Amino acid sequence: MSEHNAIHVEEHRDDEASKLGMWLFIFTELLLFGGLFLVYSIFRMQYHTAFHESSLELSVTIGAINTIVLLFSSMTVAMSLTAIQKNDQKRALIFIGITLFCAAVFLVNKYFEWGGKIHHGLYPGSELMALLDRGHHLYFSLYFFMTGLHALHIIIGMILLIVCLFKVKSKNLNNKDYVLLENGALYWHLVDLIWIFLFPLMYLLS
Amino acid sequence: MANNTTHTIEYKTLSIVLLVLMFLTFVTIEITSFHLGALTVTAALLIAGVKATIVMYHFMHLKYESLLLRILVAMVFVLFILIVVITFIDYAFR
Amino acid sequence: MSNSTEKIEYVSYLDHKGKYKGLMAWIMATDHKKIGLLYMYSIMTFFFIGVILGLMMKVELLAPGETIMKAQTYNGVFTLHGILMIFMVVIPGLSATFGNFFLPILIGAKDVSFPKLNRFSWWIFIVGSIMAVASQLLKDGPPDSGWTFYAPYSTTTGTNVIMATAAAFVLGFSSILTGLNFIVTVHQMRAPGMRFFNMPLFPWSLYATAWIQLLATPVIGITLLMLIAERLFNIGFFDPNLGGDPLLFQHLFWIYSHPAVYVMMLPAMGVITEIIPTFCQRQIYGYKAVAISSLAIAGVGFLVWGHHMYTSGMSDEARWFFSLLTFIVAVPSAIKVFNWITTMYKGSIDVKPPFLYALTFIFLFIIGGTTGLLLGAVATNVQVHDTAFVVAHFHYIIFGGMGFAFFAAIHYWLPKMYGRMYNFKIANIALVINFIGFNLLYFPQFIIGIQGMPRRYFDYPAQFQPAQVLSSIGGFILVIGLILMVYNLVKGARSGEIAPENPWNGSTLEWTLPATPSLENFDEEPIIKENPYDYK
Amino acid sequence: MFSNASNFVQGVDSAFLIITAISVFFLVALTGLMIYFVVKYNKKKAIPAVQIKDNSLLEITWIAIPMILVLYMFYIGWEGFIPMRQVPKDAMEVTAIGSMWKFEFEYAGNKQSDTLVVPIDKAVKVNLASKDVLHGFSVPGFRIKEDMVPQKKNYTWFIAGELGDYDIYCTVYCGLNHSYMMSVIRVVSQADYDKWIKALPVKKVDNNLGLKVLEKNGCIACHSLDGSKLVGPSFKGLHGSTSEVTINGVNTKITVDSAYLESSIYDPNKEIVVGYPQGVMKSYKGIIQKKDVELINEYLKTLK
Ligand code: HEA
Ligand code: HEA
Ligand code: HEC
Ligand code: CUA
Ligand SMILES: [Cu+2]
Repeated sequence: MSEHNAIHVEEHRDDEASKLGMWLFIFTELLLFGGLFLVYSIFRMQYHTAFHESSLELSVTIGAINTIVLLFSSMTVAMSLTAIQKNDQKRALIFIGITLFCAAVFLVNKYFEWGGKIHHGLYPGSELMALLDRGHHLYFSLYFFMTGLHALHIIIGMILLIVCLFKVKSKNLNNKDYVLLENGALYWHLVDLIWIFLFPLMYLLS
Repeated sequence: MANNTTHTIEYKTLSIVLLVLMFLTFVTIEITSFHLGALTVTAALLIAGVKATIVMYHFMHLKYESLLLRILVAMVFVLFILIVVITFIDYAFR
Repeated sequence: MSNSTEKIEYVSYLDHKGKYKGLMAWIMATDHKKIGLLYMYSIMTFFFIGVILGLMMKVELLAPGETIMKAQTYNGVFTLHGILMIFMVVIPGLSATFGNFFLPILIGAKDVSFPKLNRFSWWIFIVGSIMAVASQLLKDGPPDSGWTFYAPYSTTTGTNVIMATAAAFVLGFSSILTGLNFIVTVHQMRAPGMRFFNMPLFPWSLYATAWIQLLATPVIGITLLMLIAERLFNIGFFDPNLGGDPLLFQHLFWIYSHPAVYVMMLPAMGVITEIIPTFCQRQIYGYKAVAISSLAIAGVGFLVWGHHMYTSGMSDEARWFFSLLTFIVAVPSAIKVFNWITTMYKGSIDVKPPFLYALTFIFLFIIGGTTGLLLGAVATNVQVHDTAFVVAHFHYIIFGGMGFAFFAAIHYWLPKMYGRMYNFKIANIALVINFIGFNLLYFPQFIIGIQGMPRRYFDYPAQFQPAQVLSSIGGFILVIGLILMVYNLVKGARSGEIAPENPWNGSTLEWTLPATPSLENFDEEPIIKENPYDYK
Repeated sequence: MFSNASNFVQGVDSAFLIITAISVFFLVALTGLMIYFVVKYNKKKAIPAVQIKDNSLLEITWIAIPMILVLYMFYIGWEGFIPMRQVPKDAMEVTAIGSMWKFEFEYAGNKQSDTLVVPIDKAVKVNLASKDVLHGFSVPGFRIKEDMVPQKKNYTWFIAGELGDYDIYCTVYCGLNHSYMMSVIRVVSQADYDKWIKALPVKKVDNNLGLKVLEKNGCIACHSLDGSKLVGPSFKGLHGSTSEVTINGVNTKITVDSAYLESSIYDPNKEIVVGYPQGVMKSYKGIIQKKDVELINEYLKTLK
């Protein structure tokens, strides 16, 4: 980037704009999952009992643990922002670290949950799936699709937060300029928001 | 242009919010163990809605954002609900 | 390098020297004006390919039976034609080209809010386009599902549907980012003192459009992802033989694709709303009504998607509900037409090419729109659904509407974009040829549509031949007109007369700038006036 | 004024006429006004433009009038449509089955025909079904159209009012030969109808399980059982014969055995039969189970 161009861009540093942009991006993510929730609710209405039965196959305990982990990480990431605003670099690092750790725990949990299913031959495209009746088939397809997409978002969120972590370390992210962390945190809360709906729909409503 | 206008939220507030959220999660799990049919679904979704609102309001600092942004967020949810309801006009009467 | 000299000395954005040279200077550009031009060149290229495909279909349809291609080829051709024209030409069409170029200028800003994101959206637009073209060349053969990708045919055909859907997904992402950028720009970058209701109406329509892009596109994104997953893993969301529901696919598809037609139309209306007042030397009649009807179209437009599915087996309740909403969304369009025409009342009308293109737009748009009403009424829709009538409807409204608005916009803003002027006489002759060719091409399709000729037919019963031949002749006349027009524009842009700052005596902000704006548009902060049509 | 081909023509055509009339009125009036303004207020006349103020009354009028008009259009459109969903109780039932790329009509008593023959002046309910993908059942002469959706019960009905033949088109794009998917409705007198239906033979049912699999998956659309060449090679005598195929651009001869069959079904683009297009047949991996492939195999052996 030429010096001139750099000025051209940086002149417009506008945190309000970045934050609004992030919110708008979150809107699109909400509607992305919204489409899936629509599909879910329609199939749930049509195959009521099958959905009911299939959801019994999921472990509420794992789901509940993951919910708590995510809620907790949402809080810690919010706290890291508080810390940065108070110019408390060390605490900010710790809080981001905890958040990332929670994310990892979530993924490990998910790994075991999926692993169990796959081990039993239950995964999209498997022979077992093809033998299931329509309702069960759809439930598990949706389960893999929705949680899979959600896990992908967790990974994206983690990458964002790791970038923040390094920037905090190098003091590029400080109490004067922390919009990146703000946006990373917003994105992380989005992941949490979606899980808040996924959890009761997938695990609980049986 | 105003930069760094975000309100600082105290650690304590955030912790309390977390406790409330945990409590609501617990309530959802308990409620869904009663089988009340459609009522359970409604209750679970309502609580999820409340939780989502709390997350947005406090964790996502919506409480301190402009009225405009709050309206926009509400608009997105209303739009989504409208789309779902209208789709159900087809499915519910088929 | 110090920035201060630049601020004082005027350098046209076209001559501005950055770090990169040659082609790279364009690819790496973050200037909204250059990105607008990049979009324009790429869209023109795709339009050219799409037009050739359209003409191939017309040649094939000259006579019943096989004339120049096989059925499978024909199916591939209309699919690519549709994908190209919809996702790569008309959806980015006006907003990414003229929107990019003029939105910041019209609101008194130096650039969009996120210039790099803007450049990035163009990059992925190109990536998506390359993918769409690649889907033709890969091993399994060109996709043949139609641009609507209806399941379960699209999930079972052996062709490259995955590549085509992935391309549409990427193109959608580009569209979302453009929309996001524009919304933030309108909220944050308006010149100090400019409130929402001091904005000209083109930015208003872009703003409404951007919301549709932002909120509707993710729905098709997820739908296409599900389609891809379904093909890869036989999941069965949409294939009834695996337990899914093909109507659900149609719902999801049109939840996006109906609002998308307003992504095409709203900016077109915005352009017309700029052109008419300029050439009538009048202020737009009913400023607020036009601004609000843009928002109304965007809002209600989200809720009418089911009118593409009247015969699909939806519940009867849904059929009347969607029909009712469809009719309601037509009213704001009517309001705009009335406002445009009233603006001409007691004006001082200067009949120049952009204005003539705008009038042609209104004429064709009324035909396209009112045939939309015939499609929106359930009983008549049952008769003409999925026939050539629908094909005629949307070509009238997309090509006749949005396409002619695009042409009007080029003729209007070319002097500002290149600082040169084209030949008026040739422009007018080209318009007349276009007008004749266009109507000859598509009007016969209304007739055979009413008689029952289905769309997407490679072959047809002999009774439809006379109309098809007329239609094909119209196609060739139209080619002549368009080639003439493009020749005139290209020649004008490269070596036309040097244009004055304000050739049309226009009264919006862009005409206060030098014939080609400088890199940052406004070397001094513009003074914002209460009335957006008061800059003279 | 309107033809009496079916009981819906009047409702649909009058809606069509009214909406068209309103549209043409607006088109002509607005275009006329545009041209008039261009001439009257032309710049050449050198009369300076007058800035007129917004007039709320005017604006409300032109919101209200189109509103009323569109509501009226909605109403007549709906009025014309309602009867299409109200099948009389005593209607005769026929099932129309769409499959790639033909229509079949099943009458009571397990009789099957490829044209739809119906008696005049009698209500006929057509149940719509599809074996593979979406198809459309469109009879322009009767003003009816409804999609044929697999696994879903759609229907349409009509009372034919005039003797004659009426085209049926498939209106939903369904692949290669979509444009050849046509049939006719033949409206005849009650007496002729009775004669015809009596002469129609009862359909033979072949209960071979392999054939069932072929039918269920729509293979028959492209592969004939009688040796005729459709989209793909015929199944007749296929098993045990030698087939010339292209593998990665190299031509070789292959004996058709169960292993080859399986690979043709699961990975059809691997070996392309010479003289046939590539990419037309999709892979049935995950759709047809191994044991069903076995059934197909057994069935093909019997097709000499
Ligand atoms: C730019 C794109 C665009 C726009 C703006 C529109 C605008 C409208 N469209 Fe169109 N439409 C398409 C693009 C577009 N359409 C495409 C691409 C398809 C086919 C997709 C496919 O299947 O491949 C389609 C298909 C389509 C269908 C489905 C057809 C079928 O498959 O059965 C319907 C049905 O209701 C419909 C209706 C309408 C209506 C009511 C409007 C209205 O918004 C029109 C409003 C305008 C006016 C009304 C004219 C101006 C007003 C006046 C002159 C005053 C007089 C008017 C009154 C008294 C009200 N359209
Ligand atoms: C923007 C949208 C757009 C545009 C502009 C066009 C343009 C054309 N279309 Fe369209 N068409 C669609 C969108 C569009 N189409 C869509 C969405 C479908 C549905 C696909 C589906 O069913 O899935 C469709 C389907 C469709 C069909 C129906 C296929 C079927 O159902 O069987 C036909 C049939 O004739 C057709 C013909 C044409 C022709 C002849 C043109 C001609 O192009 C118009 C004539 C124009 C010219 C002749 C221009 C010549 C100009 C030059 C040569 C110079 C240009 C150079 C530069 C710009 C640099 N199109
Ligand atoms: C859309 C058309 C289509 C459908 C449906 C279809 N096929 Fe095919 N099939 C083809 C074509 C075309 C070929 C030749 C090209 C090739 O080998 O891929 C072919 C080739 C074959 C061959 C190899 C024939 C030979 O002579 O070597 C077999 C076996 C076969 N198909 C079985 C099936 C079965 C079983 C089904 C249904 C489950 C089926 N096909 C469905 C089009 C189709
Ligand atoms: Cu069957 Cu088209
Ligand atoms: Cu639509």
